[in-house]
Amino acid sequence: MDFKDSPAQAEFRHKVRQWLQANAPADNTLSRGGMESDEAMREGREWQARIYDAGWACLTWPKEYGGQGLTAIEQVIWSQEVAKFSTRDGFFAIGIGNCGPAIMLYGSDQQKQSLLPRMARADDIWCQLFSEPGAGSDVAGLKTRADKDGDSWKINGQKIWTSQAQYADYGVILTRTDPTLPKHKGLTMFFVDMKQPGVEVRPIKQADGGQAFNEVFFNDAVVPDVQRLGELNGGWGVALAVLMNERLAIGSVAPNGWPEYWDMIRKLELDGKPALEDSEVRRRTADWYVKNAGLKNAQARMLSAVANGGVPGAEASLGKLVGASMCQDISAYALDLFAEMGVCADEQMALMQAQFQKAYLYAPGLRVAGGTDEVMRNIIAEQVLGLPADVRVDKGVPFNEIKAGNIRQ
Amino acid sequence: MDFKDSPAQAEFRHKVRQWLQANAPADNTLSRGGMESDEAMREGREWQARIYDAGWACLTWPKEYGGQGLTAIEQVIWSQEVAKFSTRDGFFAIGIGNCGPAIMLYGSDQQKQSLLPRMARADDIWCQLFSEPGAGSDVAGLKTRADKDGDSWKINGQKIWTSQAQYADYGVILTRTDPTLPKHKGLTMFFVDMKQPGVEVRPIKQADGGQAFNEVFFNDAVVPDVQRLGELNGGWGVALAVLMNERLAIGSVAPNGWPEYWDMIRKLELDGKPALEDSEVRRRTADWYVKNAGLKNAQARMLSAVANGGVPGAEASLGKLVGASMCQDISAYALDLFAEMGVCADEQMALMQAQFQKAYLYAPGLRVAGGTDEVMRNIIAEQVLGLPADVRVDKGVPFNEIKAGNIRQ
Amino acid sequence: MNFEFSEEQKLVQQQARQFLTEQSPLSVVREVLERDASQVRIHEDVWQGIVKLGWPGVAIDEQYGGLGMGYLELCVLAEELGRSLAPTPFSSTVYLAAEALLLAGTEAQKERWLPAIATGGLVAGLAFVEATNGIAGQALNMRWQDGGLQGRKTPVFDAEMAQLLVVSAINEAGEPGFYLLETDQPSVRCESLTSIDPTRSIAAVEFSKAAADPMRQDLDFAATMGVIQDRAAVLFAFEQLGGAQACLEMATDYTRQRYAFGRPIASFQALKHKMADMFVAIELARSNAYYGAWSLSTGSDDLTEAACVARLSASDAYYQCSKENMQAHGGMGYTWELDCHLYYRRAQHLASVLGRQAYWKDRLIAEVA
Amino acid sequence: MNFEFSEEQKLVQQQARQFLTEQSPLSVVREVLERDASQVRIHEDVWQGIVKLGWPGVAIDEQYGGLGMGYLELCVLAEELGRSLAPTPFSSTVYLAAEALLLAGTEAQKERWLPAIATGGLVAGLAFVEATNGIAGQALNMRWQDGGLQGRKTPVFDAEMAQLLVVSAINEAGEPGFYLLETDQPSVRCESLTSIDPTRSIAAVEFSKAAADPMRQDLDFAATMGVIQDRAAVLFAFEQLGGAQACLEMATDYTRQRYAFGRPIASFQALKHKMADMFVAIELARSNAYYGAWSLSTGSDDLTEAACVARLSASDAYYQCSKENMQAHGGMGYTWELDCHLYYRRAQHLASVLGRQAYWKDRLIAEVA
Repeated sequence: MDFKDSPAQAEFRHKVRQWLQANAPADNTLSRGGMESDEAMREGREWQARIYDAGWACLTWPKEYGGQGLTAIEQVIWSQEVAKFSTRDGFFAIGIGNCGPAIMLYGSDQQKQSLLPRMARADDIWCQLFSEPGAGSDVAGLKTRADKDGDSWKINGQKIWTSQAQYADYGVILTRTDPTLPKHKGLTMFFVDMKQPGVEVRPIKQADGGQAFNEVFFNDAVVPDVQRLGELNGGWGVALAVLMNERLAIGSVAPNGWPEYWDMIRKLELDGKPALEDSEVRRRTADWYVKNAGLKNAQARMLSAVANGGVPGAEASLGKLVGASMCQDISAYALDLFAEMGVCADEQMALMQAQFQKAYLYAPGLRVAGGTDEVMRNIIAEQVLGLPADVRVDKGVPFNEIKAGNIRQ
Repeated sequence: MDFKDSPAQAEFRHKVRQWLQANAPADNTLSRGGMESDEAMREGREWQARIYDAGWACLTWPKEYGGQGLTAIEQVIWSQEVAKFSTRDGFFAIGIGNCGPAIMLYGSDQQKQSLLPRMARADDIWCQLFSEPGAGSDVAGLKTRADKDGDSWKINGQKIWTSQAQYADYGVILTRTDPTLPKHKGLTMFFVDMKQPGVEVRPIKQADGGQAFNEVFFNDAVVPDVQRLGELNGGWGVALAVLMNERLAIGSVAPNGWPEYWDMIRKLELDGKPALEDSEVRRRTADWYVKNAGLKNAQARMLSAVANGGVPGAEASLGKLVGASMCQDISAYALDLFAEMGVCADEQMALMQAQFQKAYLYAPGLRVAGGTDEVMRNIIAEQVLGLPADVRVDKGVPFNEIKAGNIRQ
Repeated sequence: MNFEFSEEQKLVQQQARQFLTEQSPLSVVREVLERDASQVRIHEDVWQGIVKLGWPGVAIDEQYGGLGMGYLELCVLAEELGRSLAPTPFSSTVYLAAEALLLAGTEAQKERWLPAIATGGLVAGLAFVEATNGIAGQALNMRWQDGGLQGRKTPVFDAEMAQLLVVSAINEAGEPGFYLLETDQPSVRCESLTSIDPTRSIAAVEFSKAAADPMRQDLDFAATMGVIQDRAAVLFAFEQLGGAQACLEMATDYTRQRYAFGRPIASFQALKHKMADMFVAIELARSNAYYGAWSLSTGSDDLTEAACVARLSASDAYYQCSKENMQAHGGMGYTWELDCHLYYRRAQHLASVLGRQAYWKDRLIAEVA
Repeated sequence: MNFEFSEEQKLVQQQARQFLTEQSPLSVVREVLERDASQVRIHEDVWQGIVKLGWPGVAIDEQYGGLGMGYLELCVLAEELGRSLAPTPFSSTVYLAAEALLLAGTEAQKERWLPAIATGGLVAGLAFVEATNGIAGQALNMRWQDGGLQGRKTPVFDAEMAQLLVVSAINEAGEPGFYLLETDQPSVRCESLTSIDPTRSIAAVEFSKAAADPMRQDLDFAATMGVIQDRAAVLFAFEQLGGAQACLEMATDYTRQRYAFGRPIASFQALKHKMADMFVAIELARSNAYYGAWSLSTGSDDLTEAACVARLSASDAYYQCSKENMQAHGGMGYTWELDCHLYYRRAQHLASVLGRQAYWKDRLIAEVA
């Protein structure tokens, strides 16, 4: 065991650090907006173009598609170093992290050359259109149709939980092209111009009041067949490639509420004494310290595996599964410690700028985004532990004979 | 709301109390043996005969079968009062509580008259033979066969988890009489003479070292057809009647470790100070206090419903579901508080005569006896909340085509 | 031997449910939720309807203008109010202020104010908490001197509408006591705060030599404060119970009707058992709340024990049920459009409204050990 | 950047697993379990095999007769010992006594005793605990006076076989210190006790003016005690990890092969998700244990933090996995005949062997806050 870089890794890290120090934006030059602000998006595009031009974007991609042909370890080093700066990288995670690799696997040469470098430079923003109101955990139960019309397809239906749809130039969309086939068999993947007629984006207001996601409605939106990714009715394989990357991306950044809590609990006083002098508070804090350490060290093991050329498997689900509930419980506990003031969500008045009140409200979203707790446990049970799948009553049944979504009784 | 007895109830309670004070054995006249000792069994039989002769046995049974024709409320009052004395009633819970009611529902008049009064007086001890090594949660997956042989049946197979089998005169036994029918359809209930040839009882050693249960082996044990309870291949209905009573009996006495813990924690010192001065210990204790109060008050609500003529439903599962895990966790916590001495199970040396070490070891049994935690949650979900059943792949399939029990792969 | 509400009480409950279903459906709650910062977080029509039905006076003696029915009736109303999430100042006025008046008011104060609460639609509240101190906090900074109150209380629930506040303060001798204050004076300044549950009203209230009446002087302050808290804890427990029960019903309804993988999602054990656990939590909380109701209604001397137990299990049950109801609704449960978050917000509101869990746990053990 | 064991270390682990699978299968563990009260709870053949392989000396410097391989190798051995439940005095001798000697022994004591541990099969242990005091307890009653030890230590692990004990005691000036004692003297009386895990040996040891050698006098007693505990905590965490992992494997194997309702019971979400949660607990514990191993092996100054974290998550994971493994086995899991209870017992043994969880939590926060 050794946490130190190899000489080559150390040199790479040194270069990254030097470049970032010279080029990364200072925190005070950035707008206050989060993922929902136009200004932040503009800053993000500028940043991405700058790193692309300097040769730091998409490090593991082949050079011909805008990358640097490096290995995962350089990507890890870049991620570790860039995390120390206030840059805006989140906007492109789905495009570069999920859509790009899928296009690389399933796109034609022409598609790859025309799409990927523009994606890498954030000239084009991409989004991902899989989930539907009636198809969440059961993604393959989707109903959005693509019907052949000469050399084109007409898309009709509704997608949901689409991040960045309001900014996106393109989206990869999973559609049903043959509803008489069993549900995983009749799906086809396309990429679609998000600015074209027949595509309407509406923001979704979340339970916490935020609007990070969208619904996207398709009404006779036309897609030429050359924008198909992979085989006709072979879309499920493409989707799995995208979803695997989604899980990995999500596994690596799972928020768990700990840094904020640890910062708070060392300052908090209860009845005039430091909170940590109370043995219940102290030991509960220790419980979370240990859990957070486990998550941090598990992450280090995963990165270490990547550094050694491995690919993390379904165990990457763990960070998000554990982190989401931890975030919920730790926020609720913090609010309880604040006594009556726990209800006060006023940024000026509430302790710690109301961040625990906010976390209490967004934590339920963490428990479903990118796969519910229940889906995550299924993935671990089946893909890591090799346990048998659930009984599948829809197996082999034509899709149009399966009950799906909300059915009033 | 009123916790007081009605005048009639108060009078009945008064009579019970008077009789018990005059007749119940003093603690020091009893042997030290538990449910596994012959001496305790003899004392139990004597006690049951005494209450039968005085007219206190099986209060809700019709007079003609040895009861008193009273209502559930008198039974509740009796149970509350008798619980204050050190009597030995546990031996007959399965016979009187489960087998008796089933015989009353499904037995012929002749069976009822010949069997029930002797059961009520503990002239005959009864046991219940349902579970098998390959059929636990899935009781109906049992394989013990009864094959017709003239006017009799020959029973072959193995039963398990049979309490009191070593003392029992009779047992009710669920057998498979037609393996070509779907699994719930081909079952028939009999009662069987436990002392006859072809019946062999072997004690099971439990994980905690105790021996409260038995395996019972049947090798060509002959049962005349007149000992059939209910219809041929109608045994599942009879079994449900028995199992319902089992659940109720179990729901009412679920141990949860609390009385022992509460007794202990008020005496325990940690580092020279009362343990309850430590806020973590105090608040964890409060958590269990609250849970125990919930169980106690839920039990009071159930008794109150019975007193008002109602029948408690599947929610009776709650006490045993909650109590079993609570018992396990509270024991583990107590052992932790004892620090290194937590491992010492020596009755002379360990704190509180090692009762928490013992509880730690028997608690896993509570979580499976009378239905696992998982079965209990299924029962609550389906029978109380009306949620749909699990997908049943064995539904309607001939029993002999269903995989069951342990299958090496 | 009876541990259930009577038929008459169940009838009161039924009528309450019907009224609230009609007059305060979730669309009304949502209307308050969506109000902008300048508007009061209370639904006036619902509140007036409740006043007309006489609910605020249900447990107030007839001599003070109430219906004199008793606490059990108030408990069943509380359960229905909790289930409906009705945005009214009922709890502050009835569970808190009216009880504080009954316990700490002089005869003259009771005669003047209780009838106004019972039937007059008077909104009242408690101003006990001083930000981080919490109800459990020891140090009071609010001063009573020269016939006026000086200091700041945060948060005060329903302060924006309250005409009357019961305020805790220390006098010049340093002794704590209760004071009765009418808010309609310029020396009382009420600043609305954003709540985690915007369907309820919270504020910071600043008193600048505000005129107020001392309440009874012969009381043990801490003991009286304890009784006020204990009674309120039982009543709030019923609100929490009603909310938790509504969450369980939402979850079972939704998961029965939502299909995935060709089956209703309620047929998956992960969700079935989650809902079974919600049921278990509610049953334990309900049983403890009933014990609290019995203790409250009979004036039993185990009220503190019963109140602690009722409050602790109800807070836990509501948190569990409201968060797992959202989870059972999947992504849709996390939308503003669905109602899951209304309960999740209210669960936190009710968990905080009487101070920290630790306070109640310590109080319980101090009482029973 | 590498957070895994090296190929060489994995080879050591593989060889250890093979040896233990062959020489200490669960039938051997069970043989010890079934011994009567008069017999020692240690399997002599397994222990001698381990000594022959040089495992006790794996982390002991070559100058003291060890293999000098290091702590990482000891960690992988510990994981395998935990997985196999091997009934030997390895942990007392190696994790505890050898480390105490290294830290607190005089040069002469180290030269005399460490080679005997490393290769000679010497069994040693710690006698630190005085019943309810716990390792965390402040008050020591054991006295060192007139060149002898006077007092009682309970429980002492592996005392029945131990030839050498490191004993904590206070001298006539009231200062605590460490003393080295050979048990082969009439003034040391060892009374075997029944353990919750009868495959491990515990005893009460009475010292009546027993001859003993003072260890280093120049040490900070509390700090040295802390380092002994921290090192042992990491090593025990690997034993716990091995045991927890074995439980998960038993559970997945059994539930895949056990059919009910026409399906393998592992296909029911209640069990699938239970096992997923076991996996999660183990992964967190494993990651923390690796951090502990790294810290231990590099002499990093965050050893206390790493040790607390490793111990706490390993104890939790083993409890969870051993009890849920029993549960996954249903009624059969509760029989003496199946091996589930062996792990469940050992989980409690290992959770208790270094004192209360609260001690480690307090130690962690004191270190990092």
